[in-house]
Amino acid sequence: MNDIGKSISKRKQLKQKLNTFHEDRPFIKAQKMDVPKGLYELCPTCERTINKKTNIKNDYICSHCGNHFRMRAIDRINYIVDNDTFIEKGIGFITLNPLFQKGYEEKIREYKKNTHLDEAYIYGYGKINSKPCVIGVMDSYFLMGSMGSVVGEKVTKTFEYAIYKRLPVIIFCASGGARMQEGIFSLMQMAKTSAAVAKHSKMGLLYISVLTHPTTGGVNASFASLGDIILAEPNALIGFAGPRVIEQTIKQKLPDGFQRSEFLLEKGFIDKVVHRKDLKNVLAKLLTFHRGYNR
Amino acid sequence: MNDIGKSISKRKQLKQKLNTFHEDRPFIKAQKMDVPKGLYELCPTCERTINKKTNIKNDYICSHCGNHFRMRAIDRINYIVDNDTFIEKGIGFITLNPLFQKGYEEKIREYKKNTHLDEAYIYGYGKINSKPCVIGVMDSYFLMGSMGSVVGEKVTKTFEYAIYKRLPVIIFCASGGARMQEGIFSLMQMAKTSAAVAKHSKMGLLYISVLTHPTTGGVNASFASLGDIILAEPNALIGFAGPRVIEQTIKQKLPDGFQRSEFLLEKGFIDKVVHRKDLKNVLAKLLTFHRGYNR
Amino acid sequence: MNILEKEKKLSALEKQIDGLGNKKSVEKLKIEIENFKLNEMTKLTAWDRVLLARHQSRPKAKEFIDYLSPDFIELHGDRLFRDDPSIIGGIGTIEGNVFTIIAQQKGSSTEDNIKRNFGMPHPEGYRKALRLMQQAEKFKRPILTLIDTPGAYPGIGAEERGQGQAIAMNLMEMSKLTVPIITVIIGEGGSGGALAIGFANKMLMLENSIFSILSPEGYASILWKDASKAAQAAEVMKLTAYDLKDFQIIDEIIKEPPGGAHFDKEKVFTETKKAIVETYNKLKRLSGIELYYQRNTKTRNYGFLQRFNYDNLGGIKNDIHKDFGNR
Amino acid sequence: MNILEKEKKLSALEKQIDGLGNKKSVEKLKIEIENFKLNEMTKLTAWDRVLLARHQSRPKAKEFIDYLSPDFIELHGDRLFRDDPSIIGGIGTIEGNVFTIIAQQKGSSTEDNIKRNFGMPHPEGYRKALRLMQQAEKFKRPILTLIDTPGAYPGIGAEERGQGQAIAMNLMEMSKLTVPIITVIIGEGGSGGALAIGFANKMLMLENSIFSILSPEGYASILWKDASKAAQAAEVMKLTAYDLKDFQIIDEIIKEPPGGAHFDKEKVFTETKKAIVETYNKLKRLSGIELYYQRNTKTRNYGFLQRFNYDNLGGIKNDIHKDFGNR
Ligand SMILES: [Zn+2]
Ligand SMILES: [Zn+2]
Repeated sequence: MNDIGKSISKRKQLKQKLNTFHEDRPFIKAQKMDVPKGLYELCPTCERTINKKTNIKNDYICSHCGNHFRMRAIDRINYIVDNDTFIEKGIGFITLNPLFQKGYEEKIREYKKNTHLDEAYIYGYGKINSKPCVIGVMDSYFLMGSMGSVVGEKVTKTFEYAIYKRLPVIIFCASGGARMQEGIFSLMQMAKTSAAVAKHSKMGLLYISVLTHPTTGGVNASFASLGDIILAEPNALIGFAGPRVIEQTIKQKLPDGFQRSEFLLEKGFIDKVVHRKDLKNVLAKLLTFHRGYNR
Repeated sequence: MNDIGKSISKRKQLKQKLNTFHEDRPFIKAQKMDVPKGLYELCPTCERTINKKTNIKNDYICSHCGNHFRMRAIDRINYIVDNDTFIEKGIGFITLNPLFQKGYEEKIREYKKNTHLDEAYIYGYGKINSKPCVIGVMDSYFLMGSMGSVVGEKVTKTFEYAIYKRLPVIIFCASGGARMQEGIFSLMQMAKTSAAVAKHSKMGLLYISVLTHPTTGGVNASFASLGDIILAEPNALIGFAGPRVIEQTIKQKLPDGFQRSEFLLEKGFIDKVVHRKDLKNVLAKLLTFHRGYNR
Repeated sequence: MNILEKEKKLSALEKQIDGLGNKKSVEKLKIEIENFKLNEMTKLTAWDRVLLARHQSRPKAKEFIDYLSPDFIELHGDRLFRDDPSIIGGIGTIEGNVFTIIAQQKGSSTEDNIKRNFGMPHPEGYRKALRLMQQAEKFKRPILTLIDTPGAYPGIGAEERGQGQAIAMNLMEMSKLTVPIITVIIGEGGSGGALAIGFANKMLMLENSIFSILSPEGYASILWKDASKAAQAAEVMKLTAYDLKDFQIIDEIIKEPPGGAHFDKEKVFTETKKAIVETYNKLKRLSGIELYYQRNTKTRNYGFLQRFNYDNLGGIKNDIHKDFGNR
Repeated sequence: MNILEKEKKLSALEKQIDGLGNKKSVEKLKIEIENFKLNEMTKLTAWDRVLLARHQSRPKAKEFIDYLSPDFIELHGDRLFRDDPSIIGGIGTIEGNVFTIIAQQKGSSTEDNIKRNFGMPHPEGYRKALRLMQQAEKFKRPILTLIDTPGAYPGIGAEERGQGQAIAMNLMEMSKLTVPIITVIIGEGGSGGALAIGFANKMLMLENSIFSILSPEGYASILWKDASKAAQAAEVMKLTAYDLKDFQIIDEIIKEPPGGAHFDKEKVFTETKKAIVETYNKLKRLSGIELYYQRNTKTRNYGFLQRFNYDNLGGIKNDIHKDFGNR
């Protein structure tokens, strides 16, 4: 190739890079998780013993009482996204230790191994009943799904990617709140992610937030509460302050059902409580209602 | 004059007409009202007898308990607007009788005579501590200050005139609600006046609503509640449903102070309760804060 | 005999059929019934229409929605204080067009009526409606509202949480929207409570629905100090669809079967759907700014009044001023 | 010896003066006091600053406002549910510039503290703040917020009325504003409750104020299961103005006199005013869109993290993937 040819090819490469927007987009398929160790577990609601394999087959819904167990992010993606359509985005982030917390790095390393995730949140492109969208999922098995710098960055990138692609965003929230270990950086993710939602919303794009058990703290007080439409799984704990902290402050026991999905529906903060079995269909229907304008 | 000259002069006339925007603008000064008949009246709050002349001198504030008596529109203008600056706008409207209500026309004629107004609302250009603005005042002595077609039209014109002049609007509300006698036309004034506020607001102009005793019904549920800043005189009755109707519905007596200015301040619907003696200064200060931008 | 009494007579006549063995007399009675329906049950007074608008069996908003938009998804809450069950809101398609639908819902049973507060919204209901309408604006989605309410609720909570402010805010914000707003009054259209979701580009009315500044009972008791004169009040208030069409307050009347909507719900639903789709097809040709101006121009002209043209008055001006007081 | 103990010692020393008759020993003691102030009361640990930030005598928001803007008019209410006394809002001029001022107010007495809920806002407080900020946007008025709160209030009402939603909404809406927003942390800057009015173009901090994700007590009890280790927690949490300046979370530090702001309030007010006016003078040169971008760019960069550059990784990529799990 002559010099001019080289230059053109270089420019082409550069252009392609700019177009792809994200520096990397490895095509990694989410896979079904291994069955966790131990054959049986206890349902926290009806307190009956359940066979884990049955429970997995039943989409982590208690066959006795309908309790919705927490779901791992990868399971959630497999459950909600059409087969072979999910493409994970924004990987390769590394969690740092800004406050030099003893043991924090080790903890993260351990969680990484156990959850097969690199942080408490993954997102990517996918289809739901053939409707394309950007899907983000928090994993409460990863350090309580707490939001540190990496989670905040990835949530922000979720909306940025969706803006670039002019796609709706669906985020499954599950979080104990802020990542204490990252101090003020964790707090500032609330502002950062909320601003990202604002930008996405300004483009006239749809954002559906799905609140699963539990959605509390800094996640609750930022992007989780900012969906155009906010859905919730039944009986999920949803609130800013944790129930134990409230009980300590007001020095009395909280009423049954306080801060649960159904309670918040009544209080006007949730659009609809949706059973997990119906979730995919409801999401697909809502996506259809928002594909292009009808005038 | 030749033909061309005529044509030019005609065009000039036309242009002038367009520029004046309102078909008429007679310069009529509001005048001090006559002293009403009878020397004494009873204060409804402290139930003491008051000399009417003293009361007028004291700006219709009870010297015993500070109760703010209702004020006639013309007195209000004299009280709040700088001397010789008020120019009434939008006069010449005639109230009609769309439902052919027996006695309605006579009633209106009588009120016109007694109040020296042609309807329950007057507005015009004026200055408050030298700050120019458009001022509207309702008169609750005119058929309870109820809003029919003419009041709605004049309130709407208030905002339109202010848009044309790029001026802030101050309206003193005092109304028993809708003008029943005009039926549906009265109801539709709520939409009409609210839309007028919206247009004025869109231009970035200030609207201060001053709620005086009483501000209820359709006026409360339209322009009265839409001020950028909402002030209220002390102890004014403010609400949508009247207290008697509520008591009949819920079959119990209402608590003391319910639907009064101070109550609504606490409930978050009023920016500030202002004593009549301070009103002019507070309004002037607020106007100063909004004259032109400071960036 | 008012329409409810006629309805009773009708069902009495219909019961008689069962008792008759003779084929000929059955035939005769059937003709009589048919004539009664067509002649007696179509001549309605304003008060008859009030009674029909409030009829227990009259189809409620939810039934309309079920028919109009089978894929409707209800969305809840004002995101501020409470979800008000007296107002239903959500998204659904009507003949392939996605609509935001907002409706006042009366209860279908006593229990349901208590939950729905007899179709009388609290402030949080209006605020939910506003939230969903602003969402429709974001997604450039047309809005359909169905009105069926006795009015705002005169209660402590409703006042404490500022129902006047909530209604006013809805009117102001609805005036700003740039999507088509179609309103159908399906039953009672009572005062500010109705208007709060009725600031529309086109306002349709079922033939026997009503729309008024307050109830005939309230009108009679305030103006005549006698609530029992409600029937009389209804006649003078001009609250029927025909009166309001004459006044150009509403745009179209949707016909009902003889005896009222509950005699043939399916038919009423079909007619309503047809009217909505036709209206929408006209409106969708307009741009956002055109829709905005159309709605606001229409509203700007509401009123029944007269004004002197000063330019033409000449010397009379001064006389008028004298008449009008000492200005 | 923490700063409060030092303060006690100081006042004990000062009291000794009165007891001394000898002029020379008075002189000597005065020098000793001065040295104690300069040497002992300026070397502050993070925990000392926590104690100062919460000091009973520390100037509260209202005192700042009185000094900064003598013509301040307070405006009340969220127009939805309640006026929250723990947040003060209104309009006033600062050196001739009209500002919308919003501040968290702790009580000055026990009674006042109960009324102000110890500076912990309820959702209606955040919503009032948002209403006033959006009003400022309408009138293109700069916004000054003063932060002094232990945090959001963990109570039933606050949760019922959606404090999480209220905080989130403030953050989202503040990100959209095109007017200058200046925030000064004057005491405690506790968690989401502080951030809800702190999404600013420029964030200033008094030297002995703090800003953190939660209280040191909470931190110690959650991470170390021992609330009594609060002082230790304060040291690791990086919650002082100096730490946050290093992290580029805040933009400027406003100095305090030795011993804390309450030793010379006038001075602190003057310094604060100077800092605000200087900051505003810089910001007012920017256009609305520039202010919007500046605020959002700054926020976009918050975070402490690292990312692989895949393009440079070559074959290592696959290894990483293996490491990261069986994907
Ligand atoms: Zn179970
Ligand atoms: Zn008195």
